[in-house]
Amino acid sequence: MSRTWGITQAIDLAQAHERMTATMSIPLPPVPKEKRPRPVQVRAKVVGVRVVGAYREFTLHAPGVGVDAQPGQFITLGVGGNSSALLLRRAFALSGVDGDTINVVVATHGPGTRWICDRQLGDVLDLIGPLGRPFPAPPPGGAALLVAGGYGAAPFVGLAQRLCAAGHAVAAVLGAATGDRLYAVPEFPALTRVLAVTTEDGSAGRTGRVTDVVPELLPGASVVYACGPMPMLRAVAAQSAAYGLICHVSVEEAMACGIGVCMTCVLPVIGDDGTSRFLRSCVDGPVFEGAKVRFDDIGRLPDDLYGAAAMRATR
Amino acid sequence: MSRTWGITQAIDLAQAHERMTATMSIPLPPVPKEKRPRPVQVRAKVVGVRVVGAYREFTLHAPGVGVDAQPGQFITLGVGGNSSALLLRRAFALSGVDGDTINVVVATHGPGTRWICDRQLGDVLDLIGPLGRPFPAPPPGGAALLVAGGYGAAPFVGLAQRLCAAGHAVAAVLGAATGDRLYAVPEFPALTRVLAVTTEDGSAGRTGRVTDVVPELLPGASVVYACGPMPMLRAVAAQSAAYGLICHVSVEEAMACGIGVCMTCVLPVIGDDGTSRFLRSCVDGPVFEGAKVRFDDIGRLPDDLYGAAAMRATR
Amino acid sequence: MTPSADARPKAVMGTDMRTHLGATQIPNPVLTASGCAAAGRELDPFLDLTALGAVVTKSVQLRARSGRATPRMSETPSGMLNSIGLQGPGIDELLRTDLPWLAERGARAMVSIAGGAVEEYAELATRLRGARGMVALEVNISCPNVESRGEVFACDPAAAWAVLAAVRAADPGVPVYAKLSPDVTDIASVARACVDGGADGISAINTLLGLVIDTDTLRPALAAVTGGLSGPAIRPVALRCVWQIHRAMREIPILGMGGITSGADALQFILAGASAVSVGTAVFGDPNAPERISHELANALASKGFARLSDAVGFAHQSVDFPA
Amino acid sequence: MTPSADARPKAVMGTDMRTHLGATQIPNPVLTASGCAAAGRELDPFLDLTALGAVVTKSVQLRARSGRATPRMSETPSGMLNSIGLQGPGIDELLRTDLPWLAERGARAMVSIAGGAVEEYAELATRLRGARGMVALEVNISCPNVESRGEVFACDPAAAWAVLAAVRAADPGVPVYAKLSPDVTDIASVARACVDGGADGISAINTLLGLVIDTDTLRPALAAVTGGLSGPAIRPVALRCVWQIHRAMREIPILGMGGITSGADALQFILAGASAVSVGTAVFGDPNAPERISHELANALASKGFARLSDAVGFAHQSVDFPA
Ligand SMILES: Cc1cc2nc3c(=O)[nH]c(=O)nc-3n(C[C@H](O)[C@H](O)[C@H](O)COP(=O)(O)OP(=O)(O)OC[C@H]3O[C@@H](n4cnc5c(N)ncnc54)[C@H](O)[C@@H]3O)c2cc1C
Ligand SMILES: Cc1cc2nc3c(=O)[nH]c(=O)nc-3n(C[C@H](O)[C@H](O)[C@H](O)COP(=O)(O)OP(=O)(O)OC[C@H]3O[C@@H](n4cnc5c(N)ncnc54)[C@H](O)[C@@H]3O)c2cc1C
Ligand SMILES: Cc1cc2nc3c(=O)[nH]c(=O)nc-3n(C[C@H](O)[C@H](O)[C@H](O)COP(=O)(O)O)c2cc1C
Ligand SMILES: Cc1cc2nc3c(=O)[nH]c(=O)nc-3n(C[C@H](O)[C@H](O)[C@H](O)COP(=O)(O)O)c2cc1C
Ligand code: FES
Ligand code: FES
Repeated sequence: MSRTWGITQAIDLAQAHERMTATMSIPLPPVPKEKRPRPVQVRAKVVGVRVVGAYREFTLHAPGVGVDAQPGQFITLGVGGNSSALLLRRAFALSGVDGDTINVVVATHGPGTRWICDRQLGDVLDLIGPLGRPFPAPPPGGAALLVAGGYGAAPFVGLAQRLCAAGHAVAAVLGAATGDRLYAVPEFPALTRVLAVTTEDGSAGRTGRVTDVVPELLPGASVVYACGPMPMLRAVAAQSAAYGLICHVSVEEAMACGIGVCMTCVLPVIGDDGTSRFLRSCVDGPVFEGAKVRFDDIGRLPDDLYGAAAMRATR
Repeated sequence: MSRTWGITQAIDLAQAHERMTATMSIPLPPVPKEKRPRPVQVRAKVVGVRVVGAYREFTLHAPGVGVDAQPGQFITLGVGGNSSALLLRRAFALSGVDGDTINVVVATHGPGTRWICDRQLGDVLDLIGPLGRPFPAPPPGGAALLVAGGYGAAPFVGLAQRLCAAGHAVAAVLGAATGDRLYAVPEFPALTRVLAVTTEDGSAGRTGRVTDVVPELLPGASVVYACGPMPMLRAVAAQSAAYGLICHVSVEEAMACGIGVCMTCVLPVIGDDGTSRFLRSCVDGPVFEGAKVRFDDIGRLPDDLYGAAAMRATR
Repeated sequence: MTPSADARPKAVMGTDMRTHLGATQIPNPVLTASGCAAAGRELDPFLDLTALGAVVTKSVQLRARSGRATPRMSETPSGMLNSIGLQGPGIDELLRTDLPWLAERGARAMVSIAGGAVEEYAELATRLRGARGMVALEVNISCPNVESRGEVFACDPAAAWAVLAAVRAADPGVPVYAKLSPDVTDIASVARACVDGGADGISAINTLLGLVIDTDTLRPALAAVTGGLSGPAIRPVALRCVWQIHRAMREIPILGMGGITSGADALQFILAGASAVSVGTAVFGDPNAPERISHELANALASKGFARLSDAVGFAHQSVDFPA
Repeated sequence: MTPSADARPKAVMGTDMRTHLGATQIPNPVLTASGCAAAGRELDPFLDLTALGAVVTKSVQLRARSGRATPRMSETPSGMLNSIGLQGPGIDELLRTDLPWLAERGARAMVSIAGGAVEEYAELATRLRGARGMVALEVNISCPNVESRGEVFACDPAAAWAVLAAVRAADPGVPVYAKLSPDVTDIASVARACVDGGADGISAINTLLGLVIDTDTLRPALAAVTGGLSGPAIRPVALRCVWQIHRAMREIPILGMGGITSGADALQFILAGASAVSVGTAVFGDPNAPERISHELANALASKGFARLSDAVGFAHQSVDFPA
């Protein structure tokens, strides 16, 4: 199978879509559990900038990053240049890979993303990737429901392409507060059997939230993928669980390092042994099984967490 | 007399030069002692960028700054933009004023000047000026010798123009380590009776230092003006004093505020009452009478300095 | 009433920004910081001095002081190191020129005093009694105590107590703030000693002792070797100090400072427990900063639904059940 | 010989970068900082772990610790605030997986230990005795002493002494460094207590206690309220601490850290008195930083004419006749 995914493949995907509707079952390659793709640190050149609603989409020449990269993984960028007061890197989902170029979509949030959005063609960025664990494959032949909030759609373009190519049926719900905060809507019709768009202000698609639509689409799905704000992930995970489906969520925790050395990005996750631990979302995630994430306990220190007893002694 | 000085006046100055050689005596307006021109803080737009050897010359649209500004005064620029780790403004001599635009010439030194030199046409800078006290007028009819090291020539273009216009004879020595660190050499022939250029590496003009040439030109002068690195100022002040001439030096002390509130930029100066004090180079200078500056004691705390006794108690 | 996190009105027309320095009411909680505005005059072209809470004057001593040798300054990441050494002409000159000038303009002065011995502080307070335009005293105790191995007053609760008690005795009426150093193991205990001594309020914080080495000359960048670190770099430390002092003595007003460059920064100090703030190093980058920051702070408070500044003082403590 | 400022040779081919941790020689003075490199493994893709002076492992305790609730991090101007709470699986896991992994690779480990009571430190040192690949112990005493009102060991010379004496008794042979907190009135006296207790060297500094308030939620940005401030913002404070400790005890080796992001920064620490340095927060911005910084430091030393790193240790003190 092709080592790249993304932009230039869009053309072949209409065919893939046809195959998909025939529910062929070509499983995705298994996610390597022990040997993560080795991240590389490169100087990446801006080779494309595109305004997409409220976002900016950057195409970066980042040699070696795309190799082995899979949907759900992310990259980090150094921000602010020399003599900047901003020390930490910023994380962005890979929204496309094509040989040595990659795509990210950036929403302006604070000073770091503002700085990135000011970059021009030809500027060079310090980039590390691919990072984190990708979305796992669906069960053989299973239909997938993708649920995105805002720029949470970024990793789903590639995921939908891969799923289509592997013969899985795909449905998608893309939602945002306002129409200009939707992403990649034009790419999805070719990749999905069902596509629903929601905005809270009704400026595009149905007025409402993705969670208003999800229940309608769960019956046709055998697995759910969700990417967006934490409250949305929690709601979609709950809806999926109530329907008996596995939901893979891609979380967005504040990260200081992005590579697993600092322990800032943890959240409480139930392990296979039934014990809950604080897992690092940068290396153990950002994709987790929704039912394993203890959403209620994010921001708390539950008593039954592995190692919580030792904390009480020194408080 | 015209309220502006600088670039567009250069044409009229050939005539002024003729008048000058006739040693007419139109005194410069007296430097206001009590009421400094009120500095203004403006958003200044880059309307011109020119590479001059190793330097960059910026023309800035800075409404209100040029009014009343006089040669020897300076401006400060905020650097680094939002989210910069650089808090302090950077000081630059006014090298030209033309209505609402001003000129500065910037040498790359550290991160702040590097950032400035990266600015492009249309960029906007936070600018305060005019600041400091200008060069005093020469004695009526007196001939002036201007001595500059590197970008120290910046305030002298305007000064020479004014002096010419006021009928003073002008001679100038412009020196630098290398030819690409000379500034404004082409402007001076029209303004000066004698022009000497020196470089330490011999890449332009005479090989050597300005101080090799100054003794030759002191006999024709009735006042000396010097701007450049501290060791040069000290040497030229000493040469002038030995010859019995007043030498006005424009010093370059590290400044945190540039407006007189922080006390970082002081140097020991002998007052009219004979008492030495630490004076602020930003508001009491940057121009001082060379013989009053205690060059040997810069970086020291001389025992006889006003208020030095109180320091010993708390050390 | 303090708005709750949920039912907070989303916009308030004109938050009431009045606050107090001790018993004295001031119209604006934003002041300059001592040593960062001289005696105010140089800032006149850049802002309306009379609109500020007060101009906090550069710490004055009995005698004229030359200050230290240069270099006195080194820029550091998001901060600066300084060792001015309290250069200034002394109390006579302040009384003769600076305070009358401020009073004539209608600007309020909080006068910062400094000394090497307890009696010097007392004499300064005596000399300043009833000075026109003075609304409060700030007692800078981050000075070496020349009678005690040069240890800084603010590093020793007993010495800090002695200074504040002497100042209080010298002028029983004036609002007195003790200005603390962060370079101590337990700042709350020093604050308590100052209040016990007679301080009405606490100014926090002074600079952190720091050092930079010039890698060209291979020696310390400052002539005085060490200096005081200020600016946004130290803001989290300053906020922690204000937080700890407020937790220790909820009723004591705090003049908060350390790296404030925006209204949002000032709001952090208010929420941590300060009832007024001083703007120091930010003035060097933007001489209009104190005025800009008061507008930004007023807008920030209004947008959070605070009808009165006083409702926001220490508000962040409400959310925390943490022991002190 | 130490080059003089004037007659300093202008270029040296390959400065000798060897230095020591206690009696143990290491080839490179640049180490990672505890808590900023986990146990080294995650940095393997970005640098050559075996070329570093040592990997300083995240402070380990006897038992597994979950660490604190999130948010655990807030970016600050030129710095960051963290409150991880020493998350980690405990000493068994370190001995079972991390140390063998480092040893197999040929990387040196300086093992950081932490505890809530003196005996816990002693037990950790006992457990670690002779561990393969371990070249030194770093004793993180910036932990609350659970037996003494939760006061941090490093804030009390007597408590610091007790910890170091216990560790020394538990393992008389291993090089032991005491890691100090800057949040004290007199860091040199704490350093002296540690050396009296048996420390071979001093690691300075740990983070400064800080606070950030989230002006959206109106509560502290960190779940734990306060956290540790690190990064370039604190570098001048760290350099001052190293300077003071070196002045107090010239013969005691110092592992310097706090905001090092470049070779020039590292050189400042060496000139102030450190014989090795740790790189912490800079790793988050650039995981290759420790390797890059060792190259930059070697070049900087060579260009200043130092034939040996050891000649540069404390060099800046030579220019200063200031009393300590
Ligand atoms: C795995 C992952 C994937 C992401 N993908 C995208 C994407 O495709 N497009 C996009 O626009 N944004 C994405 N984000 C969010 C993006 O990283 C933040 O918006 C950005 O870091 C904010 O930086 P700032 O300086 O603008 O804001 P500030 O709020 O000033 O940032 C301050 C600090 O908080 C951290 N932070 C703040 N908000 C977030 C957040 N939402 N998530 C993580 N860290 C945060 C920053 O990294 C920084 O360290 C992703 C985040 C993660 C963790
Ligand atoms: C009155 C005056 C007029 C000046 N005129 C000019 C001019 O016309 N053209 C020009 O190129 N430069 C001029 N300078 C010097 C210029 O201000 C410095 O080169 C610049 O501030 C260096 O900043 P940096 O960030 O590049 O260097 P850094 O060394 O990183 O600066 C660090 C700090 O030191 C201060 N500093 C460093 N070097 C100097 C210096 N030589 N003088 C003053 N402060 C310094 C900076 O302002 C800053 O606060 C003038 C300085 C003064 C005081
Ligand atoms: C150049 C300079 C001079 C200072 N002088 C004094 C002083 O004379 N008295 C005083 O109490 N504090 C003095 N300070 C400390 C400030 O008032 C303030 O407490 C500290 O700088 C922290 O605030 P900031 O970060 O806003 O500057 C000075 C600070 C600076 C930067
Ligand atoms: C996220 C983080 C975790 C840390 N964990 C520890 C730790 O476990 N043990 C320790 O002694 N120091 C710890 N520190 C402190 C660092 O080792 C170092 O002393 C401090 O951060 C200053 O160095 P820096 O500015 O280079 O980061 C930690 C620092 C950070 C930023
Ligand atoms: S961001 Fe550092 S461990 Fe995840
Ligand atoms: S630079 Fe602040 S007083 Fe001169």
